[in-house]
Amino acid sequence: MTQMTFGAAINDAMHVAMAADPKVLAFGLGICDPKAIFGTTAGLKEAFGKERVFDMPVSENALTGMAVGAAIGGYKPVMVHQRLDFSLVSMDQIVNSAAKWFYMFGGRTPISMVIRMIVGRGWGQGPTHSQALHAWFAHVPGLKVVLPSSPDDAKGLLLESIFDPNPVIFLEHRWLHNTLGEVPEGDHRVPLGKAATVMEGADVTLVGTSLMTAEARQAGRVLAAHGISCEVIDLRTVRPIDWAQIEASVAKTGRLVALDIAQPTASVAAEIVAGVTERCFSRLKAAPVRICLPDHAVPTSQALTAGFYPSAVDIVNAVAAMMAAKVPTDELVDDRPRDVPGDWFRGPF
Amino acid sequence: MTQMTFGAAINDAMHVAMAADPKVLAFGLGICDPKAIFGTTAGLKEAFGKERVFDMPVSENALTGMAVGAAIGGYKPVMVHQRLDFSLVSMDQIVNSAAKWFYMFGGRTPISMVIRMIVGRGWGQGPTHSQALHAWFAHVPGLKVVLPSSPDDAKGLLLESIFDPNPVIFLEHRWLHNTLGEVPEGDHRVPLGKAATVMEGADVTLVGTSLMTAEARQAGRVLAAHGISCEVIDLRTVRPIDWAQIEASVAKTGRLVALDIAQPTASVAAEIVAGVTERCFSRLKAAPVRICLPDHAVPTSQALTAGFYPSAVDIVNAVAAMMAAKVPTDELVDDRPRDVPGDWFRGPF
Amino acid sequence: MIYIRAVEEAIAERYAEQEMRCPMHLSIGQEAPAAAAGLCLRDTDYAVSTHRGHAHYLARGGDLKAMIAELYGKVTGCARGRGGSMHLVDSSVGFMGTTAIVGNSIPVGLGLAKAIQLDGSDAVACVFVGDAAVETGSFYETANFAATARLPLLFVCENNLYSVYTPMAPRQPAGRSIHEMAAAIGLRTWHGDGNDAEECMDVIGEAVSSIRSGGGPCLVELTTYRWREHCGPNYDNDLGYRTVQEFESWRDRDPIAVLERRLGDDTMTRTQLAAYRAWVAERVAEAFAAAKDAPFPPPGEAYTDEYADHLGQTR
Amino acid sequence: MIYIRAVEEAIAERYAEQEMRCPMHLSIGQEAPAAAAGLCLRDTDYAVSTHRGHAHYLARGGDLKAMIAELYGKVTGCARGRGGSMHLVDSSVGFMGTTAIVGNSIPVGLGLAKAIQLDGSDAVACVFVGDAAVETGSFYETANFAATARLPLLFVCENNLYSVYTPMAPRQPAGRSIHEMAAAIGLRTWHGDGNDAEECMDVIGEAVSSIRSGGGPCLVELTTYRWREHCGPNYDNDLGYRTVQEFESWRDRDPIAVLERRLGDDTMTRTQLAAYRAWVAERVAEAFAAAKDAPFPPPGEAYTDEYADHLGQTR
Ligand SMILES: Cc1ncc(C[n+]2csc(CCOP(=O)(O)OP(=O)(O)O)c2C)c(N)n1
Ligand SMILES: Cc1ncc(C[n+]2csc(CCOP(=O)(O)OP(=O)(O)O)c2C)c(N)n1
Ligand SMILES: [Mg+2]
Ligand SMILES: [Mg+2]
Repeated sequence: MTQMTFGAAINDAMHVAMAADPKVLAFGLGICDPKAIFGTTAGLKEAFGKERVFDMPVSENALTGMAVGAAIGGYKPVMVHQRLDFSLVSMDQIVNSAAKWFYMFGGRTPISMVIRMIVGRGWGQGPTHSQALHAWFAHVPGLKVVLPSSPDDAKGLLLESIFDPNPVIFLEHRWLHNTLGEVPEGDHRVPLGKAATVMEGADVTLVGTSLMTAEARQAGRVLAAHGISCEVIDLRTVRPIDWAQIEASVAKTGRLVALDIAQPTASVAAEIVAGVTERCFSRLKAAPVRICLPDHAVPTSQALTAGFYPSAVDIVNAVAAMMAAKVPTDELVDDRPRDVPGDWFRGPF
Repeated sequence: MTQMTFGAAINDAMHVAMAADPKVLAFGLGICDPKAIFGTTAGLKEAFGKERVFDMPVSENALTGMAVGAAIGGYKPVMVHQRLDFSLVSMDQIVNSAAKWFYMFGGRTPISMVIRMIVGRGWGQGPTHSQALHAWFAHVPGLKVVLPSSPDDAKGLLLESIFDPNPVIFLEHRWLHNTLGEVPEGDHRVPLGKAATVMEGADVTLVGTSLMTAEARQAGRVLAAHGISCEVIDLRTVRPIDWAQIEASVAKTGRLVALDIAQPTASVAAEIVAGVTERCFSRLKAAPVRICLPDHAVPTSQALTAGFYPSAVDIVNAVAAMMAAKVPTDELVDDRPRDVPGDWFRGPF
Repeated sequence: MIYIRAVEEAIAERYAEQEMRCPMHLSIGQEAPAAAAGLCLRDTDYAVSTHRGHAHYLARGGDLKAMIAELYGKVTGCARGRGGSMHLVDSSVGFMGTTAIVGNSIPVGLGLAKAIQLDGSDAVACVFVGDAAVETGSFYETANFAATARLPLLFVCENNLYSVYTPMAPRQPAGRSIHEMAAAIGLRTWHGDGNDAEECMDVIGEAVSSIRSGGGPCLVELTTYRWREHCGPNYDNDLGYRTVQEFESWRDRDPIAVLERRLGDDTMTRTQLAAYRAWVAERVAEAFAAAKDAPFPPPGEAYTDEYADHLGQTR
Repeated sequence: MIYIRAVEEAIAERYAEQEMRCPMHLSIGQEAPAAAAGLCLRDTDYAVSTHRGHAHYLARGGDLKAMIAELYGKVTGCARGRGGSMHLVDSSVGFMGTTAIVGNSIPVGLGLAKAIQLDGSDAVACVFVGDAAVETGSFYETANFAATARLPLLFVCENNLYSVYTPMAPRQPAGRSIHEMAAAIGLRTWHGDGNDAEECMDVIGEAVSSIRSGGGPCLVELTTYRWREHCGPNYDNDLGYRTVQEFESWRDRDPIAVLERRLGDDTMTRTQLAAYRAWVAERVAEAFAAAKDAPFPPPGEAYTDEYADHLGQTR
C-alpha cells in the first residue's frame, strides 16, 4: 500500500498495464505534453515509446473509431479526453461501433478499449466543460461505464477496465484527482459490476458514485452523530448495475436516497430509484429521493454555481426529512469558495 | 377534419408552416428526392423553392450546426434524419450548441429549430437503424423532445415545434407513418409539454409515447373487456414532462405501468417510474412496472426480433399480474409477421 | 465479377419472396473496383466496407454460404443473424466488417492500419467508401491522421455519382474531384475507370505496392455506376432522379462485358468462361439452398453477447 | 491592437487576484488578424469565434464593459455571467458568440452565412479558427458545404503553430499548408504574415470583397504566435514544449511594434499614439472598475432561461 492521489493512482495503473501487456496503447489530446492530462499520463511515452503513446489532432471522432479498429486488430487502446464534453463529437463511434461491434457481428470480435473522460466542475468550467453524461452511456447496451470514487478504486477499476474485453467508459471527476488514499501496489484489480458498501448502516441507503460518494460519507458521519445510521453504497459501475447489493441494503433499511453528479431527468439516479422501487416496493418505508444537479445547464459565474452543486448538506437535509428528524448541518458548512476542489487549485483549468 | 396518414399529416404541417412563415426552412438528406422522406417532404421544394428546401451532403454534424446558425440569423430550420441513428454524428451541435445557446449567452438569443428523427423498426433495420434515443435528449436541459403518436398530434405538435422558440427534437416512429386518423385543417396546434389522456380509467395508469400508446390502447380495450379499467396517458413530450397529469392519474389509480420504445436503463420509462414514486409514493398500491425493449442492441434477423419488441400482449400480462387477475391475450395474437408495420410494407427500408 | 454479379442477381431475383428481410444494397454494374481490390489484397491484409458491401466481402473471399445465410437471418450467417446485409464479416480473410452508418467504418479502418503499423508487418488496411462517404468529417479526420502518422491505409472510393437519389451537385463543389482533394489532404492518389477491371487492377495494385513499401496512405477513385435502385432489388429509372440515357450509357459499358470483349471470344476462352459460370451458378444455388435450410437463431440469442467474457470467444 | 493588448494585459495582471474565476485564453502577441478582420467587417456582418475570442470580440467592437464583467461573473456581463471568458457575445455589432468546444462554432458560422444568403444581403459571416480547429470534421464538412452552396463564409485562420502544447507534427502532415488544403476543398484562399497588421488587412480585405461580390467562401491563413500560456495569464516557456529562441524570435516581431515602426516616430505620431494609449488605459480602468463594482447575478438566475418563451426575449 502506498499513499497517493487519485490522479497518481490512474498514472500508476497506466504504467502497470502498459508494462504488463505490450498491446496496451495510450493516446489523447495532450497526453504527452508537459501537463500530461493532469499528471495521469506522465512518463508513459518515455517508458513505452511514441508508437504506443501518442498525441493526436483535434479529431476525436476518427480517433475513437481508430481505437475500435485497433481493438479489432488485437490492441487494447486507452483513449483520454480532458473533458467528457469533447467526446460528444465521437458518439457515432462510441455507440454505433464500439458498443455494438461484438454483438452485431455475432459475438466473435471483442472490442477491448477504454475511453477515459474527465468531468469538470467549478472555476467557470461552465456549460460545455462540466457535463457528466454517464446516463447516456448507461443507456447503451454493450458499454460498461465506470465512475471510481477513491484512489484505490481508480487504480483497480482502471486496470480491470483495460483488461476487460469490452468497451469501457471511464469517468474521472476532476475534483477527485487530488484526493489522497492508500493504493495497493502492482496489478491491483477491482472487478467491474460490483458495487462497494463504503459505510454500513441500518436506516437509510445512500447510493452514489464518483464525487457524490465522498459527499455521502461526510453526510453519513454527521447523521451517525445524530443517531441516524446510513449505509453508503458506491456503485462504481453504472452499467452494469450491481442490483443485488443495492437490493440487499434497501431490504434492510427501507429507505433510499440516490445521488448523482448529473441532471436528474432520465439519469442514473432515476434508474436507481426506478429499479429499487420495482424490486423492493414492499420493503420501502418512505418515498425514495434523488439528489442531482438542478435540471439546468451549468452556469459559469461563481455566484451562480455557489448553490448549484448538491453537497453533504443537501444529503443530511434529505435524510433528516425522510426520518422526520432535525439534524444541524453547521459543521458541514465551510467558507471556502465552492468553485474549487481545494486550496491547491489556483485556476485556470 | 380530414382523414389522413401520420406521414401525410407531417407533410401537411410542413406545408402550412412554410406557407405561413417565409423564415421556415427544410433540409435533410433526401428531402427533395423522389421518395421525399417517406412522403413527408413531398412538394415542399416545388412550393417554396430550392433556397428554403434543400438536400445536403452526408455532413450531419455541420448541417446541424448550420441550423443553429440559421436560427441565430432569424430563421426556423426544420432538419430531418431518415433514421435517428444518423444524428449520432451531430451530438456536439445538438447538445453543446442548440440546447445551450439560449441559456449560456444570457437568455437573449432563442434557437428556434426542429430536428425530425425517424425511428426505425423491423425488416432487419438492426442495431444501427432502429435506435430511439429520446432518453438522451430528455436528459439535456434546453431541448424539448416530442414523440407524437397519432396523425392529429403529428401535425399539431410539429407545427407547434416549428414555431416554438427553442430547439425541438421530434421523433417519428416509422411504423406510425402509415397509420390513419382525423386531422384538423390549417394551422392546427397541439401545445408542447402537455400530455394527453387518450383513455380514461380507474385501476391502472399506463404512461407511454409514440408506438407504445397504440399498444396501450389496444391493451386497454382488452383489459376493459375483462373488468380492468386502464387510464392511458400519452406523454407527447418527454422533456418537459407533464407531471401534473400523470400525478393526478396515479393518485386515482395507485398503479403505474411505464411504456417505452427504448432500452430500459436510464430511460424515459425509468424517469416516469422514479418521478411517480417520488411524487405519489403514498398513493401507490403496487410496485410500478416498466415495459421497455430488452436491454440489448436490436438484432436484425426476423427470428430474433419476433419476440424482441414489447406489445399489447406484454402490457395485458403486466397489468393482469399487477391486479392479480387472469386475462387471456388470444385475441391480441395475430399471425402477421412481427417485423413489418403492416401489409403495405414490402421492404426494403 | 461474374461471381459477384451472379450472387447479387440471385439475391435480386429472390428478394420479392420476402425471406431476406433486411435492407439490401446491391453493387450490380459496379463490381470492377471490388473485384480488382479483392485480387490486390491478401488474407493478411484487412478490409472494411459500407452498407454496399456484398461485392467487397465476396471479392476478398468472404464465405458465400455465411453471407447468404446472414441475408436470410439464419444462425449460420456470418453475424449469426444479428447483422443482416449491412453487417458482413469474415475475419479469416481479413474482412473485418461492413457497417450501416455512412462514414462509420472509415475510422475503424484507420485503427486496423494503426494495428498493422504496430505489428510491423507490410499489410494494408483497405477501406471501401462511396462518393458520399467522402463528405463526412469522419473521412477527413481519418485521412488527415493517416497522412500525419503515415499509416498503411488504402481508400478505394467507388464514385457511382449518387448518394441514394442525390447527384453530386447539392453535395460537393462543382468541378472538384475527390482524388484531387484527397491528395491535398495528404493522401497519395490515383483515379481510373471503375468499369474497366484491368485499369482498376493497375491503379489499386500500384497503390497497394506503394503502401507496402512504406509510402503512406493512398486513395484510389474509380468512377462507376450502380444499375439497380439504391436499396432494393429493382431498377428505378422510373423515379426520374437519373435519365435512362445515363443509365444505358453505363450499362453499355458493363464491366463484365468490357473485360470479356478484351479476352476475345476464341473457343478456349468461351469454354472456360462457360465452365466458370456454371461452377458459380452451382455455388450460388448451393449457398441459397443451404441458407434456406439452415435454422434460425434461437430467440434467446437476441439476449446474449452483450459483453465478451474474459476467456475470449471461441465460436 | 493596442486596445486588445491593453485589455488582455490588464486581465493577465489581475488574474492572480482570483476574482476572474474561469479559464482564460489570451491572444497577446497574435492580435493582428483579429484587429484587421475587425476593420474589414461591418456591424451588419456576422462573426463567431472560439475559446480564444477576446481579441475578435473587441476588434469587432464588442462592448468592453460587458466583456470584463463577464470575466468577473457579473450580471452585467455580456452573457449575464452564464458563459465566462469563452462565451462572449455582442449581437449589436454582429458578434454572435464564441464557444468552448474546438470546431463547434464553425458550423454556426455556416448557418449565419446561409441566413445571409437567404436574406439576400452582401454581408459576410466570419468564422475565426485556430490551426487545430482545422483538424475537426466540423471544419471540413462546413467548408465543403459552403463551397457547394457558395455561401458568404470567411474563415480567418490564426495559425499560431500550437494546439495547447502540441506542435504541428503529430497533428497535420508534414509540409502541408492549411490554406493549400482549404483551396483543394473548394475555398478561395489567401495567406499572409499574421504579425503584420497591414498584410492582414490586405488579404482579409481582398477576401471580404471577393465574398461580398458573390465569389463564394474564402479562407485566410495568417501565421502568428501566442506569447502566453495556452490557458492562463503566465508565460510558459519553462514548460519546454517550445524553445525560448522561438518565442523570442516572434516576440521581436511584436505586431504592434512592427506597425509602429512603420508609422515612423515623428512627434505627431508619437503624440497621437500616446494619447490613444492613454484613452485606452482609461477605458480599461473604467471597465475593470465597473466590473468589480457590478453585482453578481442573483443565484436564482442559474435556474431560469432553460427555454425562451413565445414572446421573444427583451433583455
Ligand atoms: C450518417 C448517415 N447518414 C445517412 C445515411 C443514409 N444513407 C445510407 S447510404 C447513403 C448514401 C451513401 O452514398 P455513397 O457513399 O456514395 O455510397 P453508395 O450508396 O452510392 O454506394 C445514405 C445517405 C446513413 N446510413 N448514415
Ligand atoms: C473538441 C475539443 N477537443 C479538445 C478541446 C481542448 N482544447 C481547447 S483549446 C485546444 C487547442 C486549440 O488549438 P487551436 O485551434 O490552434 O487554437 P489556439 O488555442 O491555438 O488559439 C484544445 C485541444 C476542446 N475544447 N474541444
Ligand atoms: Mg455513391
Ligand atoms: Mg493554435
